[in-house]
This record gives sequence, C-alpha cells and structure tokens, in this order.
Amino acid sequence: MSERILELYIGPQHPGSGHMRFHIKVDGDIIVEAQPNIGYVHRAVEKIAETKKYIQIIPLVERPSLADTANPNLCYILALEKLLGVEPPERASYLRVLLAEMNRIHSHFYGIGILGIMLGSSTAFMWGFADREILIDLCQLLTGARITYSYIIPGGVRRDMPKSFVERALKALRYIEKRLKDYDNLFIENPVTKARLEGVGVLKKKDAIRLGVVGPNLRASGVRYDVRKNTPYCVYDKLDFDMVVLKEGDSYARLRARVLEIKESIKIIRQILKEIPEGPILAENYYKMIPPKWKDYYSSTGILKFPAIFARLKPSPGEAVARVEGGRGEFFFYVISDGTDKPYRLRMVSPSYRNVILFSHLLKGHRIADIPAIYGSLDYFPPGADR
Amino acid sequence: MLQPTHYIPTGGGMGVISAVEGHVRALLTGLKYLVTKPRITILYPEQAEELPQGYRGMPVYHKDKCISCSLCANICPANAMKMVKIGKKKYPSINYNRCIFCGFCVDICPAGALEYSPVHDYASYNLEELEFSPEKFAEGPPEPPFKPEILRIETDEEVGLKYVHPKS
Amino acid sequence: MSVSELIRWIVSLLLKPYVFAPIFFPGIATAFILILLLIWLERKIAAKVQLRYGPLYVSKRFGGILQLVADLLRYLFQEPIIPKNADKIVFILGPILLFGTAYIPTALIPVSGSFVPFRSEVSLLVVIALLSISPLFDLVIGWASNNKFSLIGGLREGYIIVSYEIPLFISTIAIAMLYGTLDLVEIAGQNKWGVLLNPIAALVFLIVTYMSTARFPFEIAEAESEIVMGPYTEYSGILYGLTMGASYVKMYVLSLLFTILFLGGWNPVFWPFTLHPILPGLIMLAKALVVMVIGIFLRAVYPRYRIDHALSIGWKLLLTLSFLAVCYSLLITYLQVVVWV
Amino acid sequence: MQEIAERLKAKGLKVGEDLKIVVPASKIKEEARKVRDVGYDHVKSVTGIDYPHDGVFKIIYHVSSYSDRQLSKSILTIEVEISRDNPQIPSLIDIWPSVKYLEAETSELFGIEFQGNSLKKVMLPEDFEGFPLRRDFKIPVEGIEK
Repeated sequence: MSERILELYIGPQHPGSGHMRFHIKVDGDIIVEAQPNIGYVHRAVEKIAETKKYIQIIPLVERPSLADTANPNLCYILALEKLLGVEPPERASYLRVLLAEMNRIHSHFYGIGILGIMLGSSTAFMWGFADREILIDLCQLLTGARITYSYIIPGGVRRDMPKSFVERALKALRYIEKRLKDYDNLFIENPVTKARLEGVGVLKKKDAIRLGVVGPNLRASGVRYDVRKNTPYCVYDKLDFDMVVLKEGDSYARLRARVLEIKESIKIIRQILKEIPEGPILAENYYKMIPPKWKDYYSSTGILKFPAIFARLKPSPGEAVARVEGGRGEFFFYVISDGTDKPYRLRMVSPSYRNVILFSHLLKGHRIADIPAIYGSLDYFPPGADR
Repeated sequence: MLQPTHYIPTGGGMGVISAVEGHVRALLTGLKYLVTKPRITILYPEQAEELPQGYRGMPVYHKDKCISCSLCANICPANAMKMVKIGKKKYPSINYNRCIFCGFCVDICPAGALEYSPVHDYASYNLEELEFSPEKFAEGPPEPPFKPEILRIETDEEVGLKYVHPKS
Repeated sequence: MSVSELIRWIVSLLLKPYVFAPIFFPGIATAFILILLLIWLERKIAAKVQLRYGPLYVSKRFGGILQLVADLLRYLFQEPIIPKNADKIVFILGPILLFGTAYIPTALIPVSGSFVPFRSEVSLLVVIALLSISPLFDLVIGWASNNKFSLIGGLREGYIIVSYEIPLFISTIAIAMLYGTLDLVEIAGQNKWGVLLNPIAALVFLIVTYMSTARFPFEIAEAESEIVMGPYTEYSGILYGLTMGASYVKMYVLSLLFTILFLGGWNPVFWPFTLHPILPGLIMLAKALVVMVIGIFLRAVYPRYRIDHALSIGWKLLLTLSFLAVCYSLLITYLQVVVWV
Repeated sequence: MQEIAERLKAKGLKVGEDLKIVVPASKIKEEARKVRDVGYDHVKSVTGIDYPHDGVFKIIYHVSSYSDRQLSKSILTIEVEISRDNPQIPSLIDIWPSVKYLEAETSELFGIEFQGNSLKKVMLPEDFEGFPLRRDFKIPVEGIEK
C-alpha cells in the first residue's frame, strides 16, 4: 500500500507556496497528509526587541507583516501607552483609524491578488496590485511613506492630514467601488473561480473556534468575532459599520468576506473624513516639550517634531496587553517593562501565526490543485507568521 | 472526504444558464478593459512620479546647523547613524545601506540639521560607497545620472491614477 | 546537367505543393513566424487588460515585437541542463518529437482548390488521426525527466488527452456528414459556412481546440502554482522552447482545420482566384488567426480549472454535446432540407 | 469585569482583580479544564519569560473566548512558574488544540519541554543549538560611536 503514497515537497522556492514548505503525502491526486514547515523567514523580532529602545521598536514590529503595517504599529503603541499612562487626543485616534482602515483595504487587495495568481488568473493579480497603488498613494500623501509608515507614536501620530487629502480620498474611494464591480464580473463571479473555490477547504464553525483561527477566515465560518466590535479601541465605538460574517466557511466565503470588508472599510473612511474633529495630534504633556520654533513649523507644514524624551522613553515597570483587528486577523501584543529604556520582554502574536494550524487541518482529502486555492484563500503571510 | 465536482452548478437548468451568463460577463469585462481603459503604469525610469511635499526619502544633512547632540544616533532604529569625532565635536555619519527612511532622525533633530529629500532610488556599485562620512553626508545625495520626465499623479474616479505634467 | 538547369530543377521542386506547403506556407515557416507573433500578442493583450504595457523595450517603436525573437535567441544559446538521473535519450527526443509531430497534419490541409500537398478521399480522418500523435510525447516527457512534479503533470496530460479526443472525433464526423465527404479539398471547395450548418459541432470543436492546447481555463498540465511547470519542469534552453512552441503549433493546426470545417475555408474567393494559392491561403490564415486570438485572449480572463473539472467537461459536457451535434446533422440530412449557405 | 470574575470564582478558580490566575505547574491541567468549562475556548498566546536571577521560567497563557459574547471582551491570564534547570510542563494541547504552534514556538526558543505536544521544530533551522530567547543568549548590540 505504501508504494501508492507519493511524498511531495511544495516550497519553499515553489511558485505556489510563498516562503514556507508543505510536506505533502499524496495518494494519486488526493492529499493524505499535509504538514506545513515554517520558519524560513524568522527574524527573531522578540529577541531584537529586547535590545531596542521603545521608540525604535515601532519600525521593528511593522516589518514582519509588511502588507499591513499600520495595525501592528497601532497594537504596539496601544500597549505602550498603557504602560506610559498617556492618552492620545481625539483627532489623533481618528487619524490612527483612518490609516488602519486604508491599510486594511490595500492589504485585502494584496490578498485577493495572491489568491488570483494562485488560481491562475494573472488579471486578478495585476488588478489587485494596481488598486493597491491607489490606496498606497493616499497613505503616502498622509504619512510620507508608501508601506512602512511608522506613523503612530506614543501619545498621537506624526503628521496631520494635508488639505488636499479629503477630496482626493473621496475620489479614490468612488473609484475603488467602481472597480469592485469589475472584480465581481471578471474574477469573483467567474464560473471557473467558483468551481475552484466553492466547497473547497470547508472550515466548520466549531473547528474554527477550537483551532483559535483569526480574521476573515474565522468570520467566514460564522463566528461573530471582530476586535473592532467586541472590544472597540481608538474611535471604533463612535463609527457605525457592520461585522462581515458569512456561514459557508469555504474558500469562496473567505474571498467574499474580504471583498465585503473592503466595502465596510470604505464606509468607515467616509465617516472619518466627515466627522474628524479639529485639534492637536499629540498628547498635551509631550506637545509642550516641543520647542516653539518647531510648533510653528508644525502649524505650517503639519509635520510634527519629536520631543527629545522620545529618544529615552522609560515607562514605569509593569506589563500591558493590547489586541487590534489587523487585515489578516487579530494582532496580540504583550509588553513587559522593567523600568529601563528597553522592554524586558515583548510578545508579538501575528494573525498568520494563529492561522498556520489550519493547513494540516484543511488540506487533508483535497486534491493537489486545491493546495494553492486553500493557501490563497487563507491570505497567509509567511514573514508575518515567522516573525 | 472528496467533495463533489460540480463544475456545472447542480442548480438544474438555472445553474447552466447562470454559468454561461457568468462566462459571457467575464469575457465582456475583459474585452471592455482591452478596448476602453487606459494603462495605469508609467515607464519608470524614463518617467517618474512627482513625490508629495514631506516624502520620507534619504535624509539630508546640514553640517552648519548641527549642535552635535547625537539624538539622531540615539533614536535611529537601524543603527545607521553613527557619531564621528571631528576635532572636538562629534558629527553624524550615515550608512545608507542600513537607513530605512523612517524619518525618526529628521523628526527628533532639535536644530533642524536633518531634512527629508525625495531621493529614494539612489544606487551604488559597492556597499562601502554608501557609508557617508559627515562631510559627504553634508553634500547631500548625488544627482541621478539622468533627468526622468516628472509626472504628477491625480486620483481620478474613472481611471484611478491619472498622470499629468505639473503645470506649476 | 548544367548549374542553371540544376537551379531551375530545385526551384521547381520547391514550388511543388507537396514540398512548398509543409515547408513554407501552411507549414513550418509561417507557423514559426505566427508563433512568435502569437506569443507576443498574447502578452500584449493580457498586459492591456491588466492596465499595463507588456513587452516594450526590445524595438520600442513596434511595441516590443522583437521581444520574442530575443526570447528565442535566449533559448537557443541557453545551455539545456539534463538532470543526471533522467532518461537522457528520451529526455532530449521528447520535446523534438513533440514539436515535430505537431506539424504533420499540415501535410493534408489544402490551401486552395489546386494547391494541396497530399490529397485523399479520407484526408479529414487522416488529419484527425495525425493530431493525436503529438500529445503522447507529453507523457513521455513527463516520465523521462524523473521528477515527481513532471510525473504528475504528464499523467494529468494523459487524462486530459483521453477526455477531449472522443468529442473531437465525433464533432468532426457530425460536420463531415453535412458536407457529405471526407476529403478536405472538397469540403473547402463547397464554400459552405459550417458554423451555420451545425453550431453545436462548432462549439464543441472550439472548446476542444482550447482544451487540447492548454489554453487558459484548461492550463492544467503545466499549472505553475501547483506543479511548477508540469511535465516541462526539468527543461531549459531550446528544449524548453520547443515544448512551449509545440502547443502553439497544435493550436495553429487545429484553427486551420476549424476554418476549413466551420468558417468555410477560403470562402469569399471566387473561381478565377482560386487557381493561384496565395489569396485564398491568406484569407484562410486570417480566419485561423481570429480563432487563435480568441484562444490567447482567454489568458487574461480565466483562472485555471482543476483536473477533475476538465475531465468532467470532457467526458460529460463535450461528449453529450457532440452526440447532440450528430443527431442534429442527422436530422438535417434526413429532412432533406435544402442546405442553405 | 466583575461578573466575569464572579463566574470564574463560582467555578472555584482563585482569580485576581485583573483576571489573573497563578497556578502551580502540577495543577495546570485541571485549572485549564475548569477555565475552559467556564467558556474560554481558545488560547491567544503562550509567552515564556526568563528570570535568570530567580532561576525561574514564567509561562503566561492568555486565554479568551469566541463563542461567549461577554467573555470575548476579556482576556484571562494564567501564570505558571517552573524551575529553570529542568523546565517541564504538561502540554494543554488536548484541552485547547489552538495552543499547538504557540507552545511549540515557546518550547523551541526557550527549551521548555511541553509534555504531550509532538510538534517541536517550528522556527529555527534543524541544526541550531542554544535557546535564543533566554536572557543568557547574547546578541551583538551596537553603540552610537563609529
């Protein structure tokens, strides 16, 4: 009997696996056993964090999940602010949610693009990455950087919204809504995509809970859990949007969940652009440390200078926990400080690391051709998992 | 558990109709994009994007304004900024290999000696060349070998990104 | 035999149909140029649908058309690596035979009334039979490169070949019934639009052309996101170039056949012009090009089917449709309805 | 927070004000089972912390719930201390399957042995010696002088 089993190594240089490897046992075309093998892009974020000052950790925690950098940055800062005992002003919270939601949209387009090329539709891939460009252009206007924003700092944000931003953002959102119709016609409602995704990689609700899965993969199986709704942070309680929950739990539901979440994020951004209050963008006790010369510079250009204390932030000893709903799921940060200017221990659990457990559960019983379909639908980001 | 192969949705007659209709819609959308929609990409490096004011590119250093407080070296997350002793005072030297354009040094410099520059695509033949001493750092990033045609991006509802020649 | 007579003899030999056709016109030379044009067009069309430029920098004024010549040169001068434990002779012969046998059917395809390399009463059946030789070498390639992915790719190709060949035969029989003959020259001579005669057979034949040459929804054997390059994983250099070209040659041959059977061959050309083969040949080539452009446009629209989808389409959908086509043409011939053009 | 604390106390769990339970390593399994019966159905993170001066590893389980709406708003912390020289602790994989990869990473980077969790190698290359996240595993740190 064992002669029938063929052992396949898919990855880590495989076009269909990203920087990880599947160790697959195949009987004919049917997968008998699948074991993911990760760690190829492990960069020991948690160890490096113990040798960095608190401010220097912001770019460090953004790097693993590069497609969605605003949310880990936000999650780390929320934990740090609990330790520092600092509250960001109202406008800064709005700007944080604005960047987080714009980042969620272009992170979902990244996921849709990757799923497209995994299924063979190079058009969905190119469109996904073209539409990302619209949002990245907006983020570049707001923060000055394309992907690695490092925009959220303890007590607020680094830059104010330029005047031309609102009008340009509304145009971009209307364009994205038009584009989503073309996605539906060409890729999502395409009968070939439906044949490849419907009923493939079905994740039942109780398995999703039992395995502790996160993000759209969880909600596509019918579990009503979104950190923005369950424990609202920043200004999510003031914004009205609904949680996208579907019940089929197959790869097609995960794809549709992401598209619906893009529409929800568009709704959120529109509300923010309408309701954002005027006011400072940095907490009062830090703002007064900025020399007056740089306060006029801020009022003229909207770019904020750091107070000198940021180079030697020393939070009081203690520990803090924060969780944020990232594009791929829930980020979880646990910061322990011992009073020095470097954290004693930083625990970062990224959404893709919580989703790794799904592969061996979902792949069994499917065909080889379903591996890319399931892998793409889970929106798995290897560097984000390996950290 | 091998799931059923339902390439033709089993919704009876209706299923076949919706499948054919799906095919036709996909093909027509493809045709629409083939014929009507303009391209969104520009021919980099002949054409380049006009970067917004405050774009975080390679930091630029003005040695005269520097008060050598070494805050920039303290805050640099990538250990790219190192203080070099010249005479009695210490001045920052930068290693552009490591610089991640995060702009922390520019934002913390109390004397305004560091500024953002829109240069982000500078390349060199070896790694040592990218380690700038304070004097070379003060000269600012070198000019690119050729002048690309600068285009300004305008967000547009119909085509997403529209590239126009900057009038101002 | 002075030199001039020798030259004159060679030229007359070259102009003989059974030499000129396979080498020049519908044969290797045009197919070669057509392949380069087709691959370039495919990348340009896919690029335009995807809002980008596609190949450009080689001969920028013509939109990068020489890019494909550059690719060909690269394949020519690239060193074809032969894996140590691959079956060497079969490994090298596989792509050569794959590419070579894909051409053979052009030996029977007429270009105009008088210009046909080989003529026989059953030339349609011969062409169909010759068509099924070349895919077998995919299996051979899959086995020879001694790599798990190519083995799976080769087996997949095997499954797909079997699933589309029967509908191919039946649909050609269905349309041949309406022409009443199996000789391609007579079929083309009747100047009838086969598509109007039996649209079901035309649909089946079209789907089979896209299925047999792995056009987009059916690009399953060499699905790169699943099994790297399928049977061609271990190939590089000109051997890889041959395998890539083979599927385009097959599409060229099948679309020529499609034009003769369904698009009425060199239909609008009348008696005085059919004597000289150039004009009708070009018209037939233009129609074949239309069929091919539709085939390559699918790359920009479709993802990839799974192997069992393609097999279900082949065995269930196409088979029933081809039987339907046969009944439809039986109905027409039985009712002795005047066959309109 | 109060009702949650009451629900936990009803199950006989000594829970502090900030929803934290300190548990001796021997009784981790029963406490975990009790916590799961309250409604906490998945583990968000397993964190190992190295205290070389006290010769102790602390393992923190952050647990929360998807199915119970009220519990999903809270994160329960379970803290366990094990000795540093032979770090052994029973794995909770049969209580919370979601803990498989979280425990595997902590065990590989700290050298803690989770009995019952078959997955060992996750992050590091096969031939890597040493446990990186321990405090005595030094990595080079650069000053600000050239």
